[in-house]
Amino acid sequence: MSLSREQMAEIVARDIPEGAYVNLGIGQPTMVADYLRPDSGVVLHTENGMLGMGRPATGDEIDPDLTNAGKQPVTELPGAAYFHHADSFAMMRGGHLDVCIMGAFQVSARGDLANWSTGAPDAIPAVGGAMDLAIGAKQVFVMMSLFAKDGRPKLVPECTYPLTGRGCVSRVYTDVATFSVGPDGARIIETFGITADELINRVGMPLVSSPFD
Amino acid sequence: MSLSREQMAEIVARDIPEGAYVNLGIGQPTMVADYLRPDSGVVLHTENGMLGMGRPATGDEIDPDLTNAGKQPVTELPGAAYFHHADSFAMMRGGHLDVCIMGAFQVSARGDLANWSTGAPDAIPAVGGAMDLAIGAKQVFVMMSLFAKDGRPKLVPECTYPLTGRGCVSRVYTDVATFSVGPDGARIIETFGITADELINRVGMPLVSSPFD
Amino acid sequence: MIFSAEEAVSAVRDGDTVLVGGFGMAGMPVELIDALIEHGAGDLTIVSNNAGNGDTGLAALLAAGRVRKVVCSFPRQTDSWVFDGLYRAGQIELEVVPQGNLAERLRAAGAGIGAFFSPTGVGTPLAEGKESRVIDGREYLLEYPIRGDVALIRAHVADRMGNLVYRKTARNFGPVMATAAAVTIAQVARIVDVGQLDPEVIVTPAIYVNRLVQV
Amino acid sequence: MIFSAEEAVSAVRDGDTVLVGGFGMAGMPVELIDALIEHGAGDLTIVSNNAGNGDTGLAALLAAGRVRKVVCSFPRQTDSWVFDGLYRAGQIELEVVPQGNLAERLRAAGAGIGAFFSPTGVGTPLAEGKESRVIDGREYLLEYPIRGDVALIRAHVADRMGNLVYRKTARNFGPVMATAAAVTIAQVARIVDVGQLDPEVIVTPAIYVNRLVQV
Repeated sequence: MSLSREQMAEIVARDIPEGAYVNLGIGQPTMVADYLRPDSGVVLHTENGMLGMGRPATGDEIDPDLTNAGKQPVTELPGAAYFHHADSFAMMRGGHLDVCIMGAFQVSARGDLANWSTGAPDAIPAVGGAMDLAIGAKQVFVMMSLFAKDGRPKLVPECTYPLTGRGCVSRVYTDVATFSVGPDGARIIETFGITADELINRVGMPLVSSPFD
Repeated sequence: MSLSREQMAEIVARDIPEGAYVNLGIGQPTMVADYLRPDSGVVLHTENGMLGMGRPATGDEIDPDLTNAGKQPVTELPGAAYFHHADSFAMMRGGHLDVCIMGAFQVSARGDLANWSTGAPDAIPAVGGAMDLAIGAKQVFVMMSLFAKDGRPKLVPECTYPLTGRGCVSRVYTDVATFSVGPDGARIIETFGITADELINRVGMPLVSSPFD
Repeated sequence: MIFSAEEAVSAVRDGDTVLVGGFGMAGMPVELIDALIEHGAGDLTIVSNNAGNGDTGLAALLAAGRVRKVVCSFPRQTDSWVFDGLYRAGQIELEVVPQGNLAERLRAAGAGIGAFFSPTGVGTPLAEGKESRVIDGREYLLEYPIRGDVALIRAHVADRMGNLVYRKTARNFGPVMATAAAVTIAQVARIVDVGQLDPEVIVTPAIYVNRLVQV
Repeated sequence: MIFSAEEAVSAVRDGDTVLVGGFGMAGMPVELIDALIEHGAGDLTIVSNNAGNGDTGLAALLAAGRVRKVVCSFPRQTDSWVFDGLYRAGQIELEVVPQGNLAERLRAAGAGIGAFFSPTGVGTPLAEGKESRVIDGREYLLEYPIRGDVALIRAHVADRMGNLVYRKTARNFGPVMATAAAVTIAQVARIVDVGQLDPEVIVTPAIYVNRLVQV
């Protein structure tokens, strides 16, 4: 049985090392926060200028001066620190974040990431911090459904959508399998409700199956 | 009669606009602070990381964590701010200081500055913040005796000592005259105890005399 | 140093590049933008993270036809219909800049850096036309400073000299934009006497601030 | 996170580049340097504003023969006899870097900048061998990042996570060096519980700090 979004978030959370500094991208990746153990020591970075971001703010906690990168109100944890945008992106681009988790339109077997534009001719381009996050963190994890609505795999030999970053993704968490990607190509780490053979067949490109599978 | 160092400092102080942000170089330029009127609103920058530097600290005021660029203990004025070295030099190099006052070995008629090295073959090179100050402030004023101990003028057609900065000086305050320097050459603004003709003769290069002289 | 919003924004002239702080509403200098609309300067280039939301603030400035070009990282939002309409009608120029390059290019302008090799955008469509160079085995793109004629920012508290402190994530672009403009105008919730702010905690020193507006 | 000085500096290995904070004695991590001398690592490159004063601290490290090269802005001081002697005897290398370039090159290392065009040093002997470029009518020199294997800095107060605040002009190089090294070791006067430092006033966030030493 394929994974729910919640189960995917739980699996990603499990793979974040204790004490890591982590940026959770807008959308599905923010769900990972719900599955981080409070004693994990994981510190969340939000690129609008904060380390030590807490859970979403509700009711009286809501403060228009305290939001995440998705502009949603959030809370502050003990040990938090605020800084301006140049310092925040220097932190990211300088390689100080341990893990960044992002959504994607496509990821290539070698770790190219496409998540900012579908390249549609009438689309208004908008990139935000995606390209900085892609190249900045020590490890970039992608969370996505493995297949698009039209059934086409989003893990591909070569991205057809415009790139966000080149060779930057190391791990891809999907609803039916987890993969490592990189210079040696895509490798299946774990499958969910599907055999490795079926997976290879449906993705339609070479995948190395992990010895642990 | 030529000017004392104190008189030179007083004249420089007189030419600093109200409310200016000013960096006073190590040595003789620090004396300028003694002649700034308290109500002038002039704010002193010290490149080790402070705006709003006060007078030298004495007695119990001395705090090893509060020094000027010459590593002498100083005091803090109301409205002061501390910042780190990259921010301090960004402030300087970004052209935000109104005036910087420095000593010099030589200044050329077009405003080249030589004040960091005599080029002696056995000298240990040491530059500190001189090159950053030279190119950073909106205006660089030099304070120096016009003649070296051997009698040679320090205002020259071309610097023979290694440069600190090119075409960066706008005004030169000396014991016997004040000059403007720049793309149009050196011009006498004011003389002290010497006629313009004598001055031109002793400096040994063309000098334009100001109409106000 | 202390002005009304109307007086303060009179520094903006037709054709100016105006840096506008804020990330969403956090740090957005709403009252200064309103005064700028009232002031009437046009043919502006606006540098900001977004291109306006709803019908107020930057969106209202755009709707009033005062903006020739927007330089931002993320113009397309659920409520960016004013920008969307102008863009699709070919009535506004857009330069999309990755958020980190936007911040760093503003910093470069304030810090006197002529240009810098950035790691962001390599291999992407935004690399087109940019000089690239491999340094120590990694590819970079050359990025140039973004300077403003005027910066409009929002801080939390100022002293009468112009020293500023911010509040939480509303700090965002304010401190870098303040360094990158010829004239920086800060709207603040409170102005205190000189000496009332701890010198250790000032984020934007007064040297970067030209005009204060209390709102 | 909290170590003895001896344990902390055991991160330094022979041949490392070590960034050492401080401007004069303000911000100088004296106890960490003493521990480094005790530790015995050699063949070091030291990046610091000066090259040691008197016979203690950096001067003692130099005197112990542990330093191959010094990268600094101002080695020559009235009491820099240890460095002077080694230099004149040809026993130590020196790279003189203008103070602003030193700070900005350290920042570039921490910020992922591949190189940057600096306005400082143009037309001077320190421009020799450097790539120059005219941008917008002004000449600049290309400067590269300075990375450290280890940074030794001194701050004022830390919390147990490693967030740091500094004191007055002792702040100087600490915050930039903390970003530029693989391992940053901070000596502080006091360590407080997490939550005791105001998030608005933290100068070095804990992400940049690997080891704390209370002295």
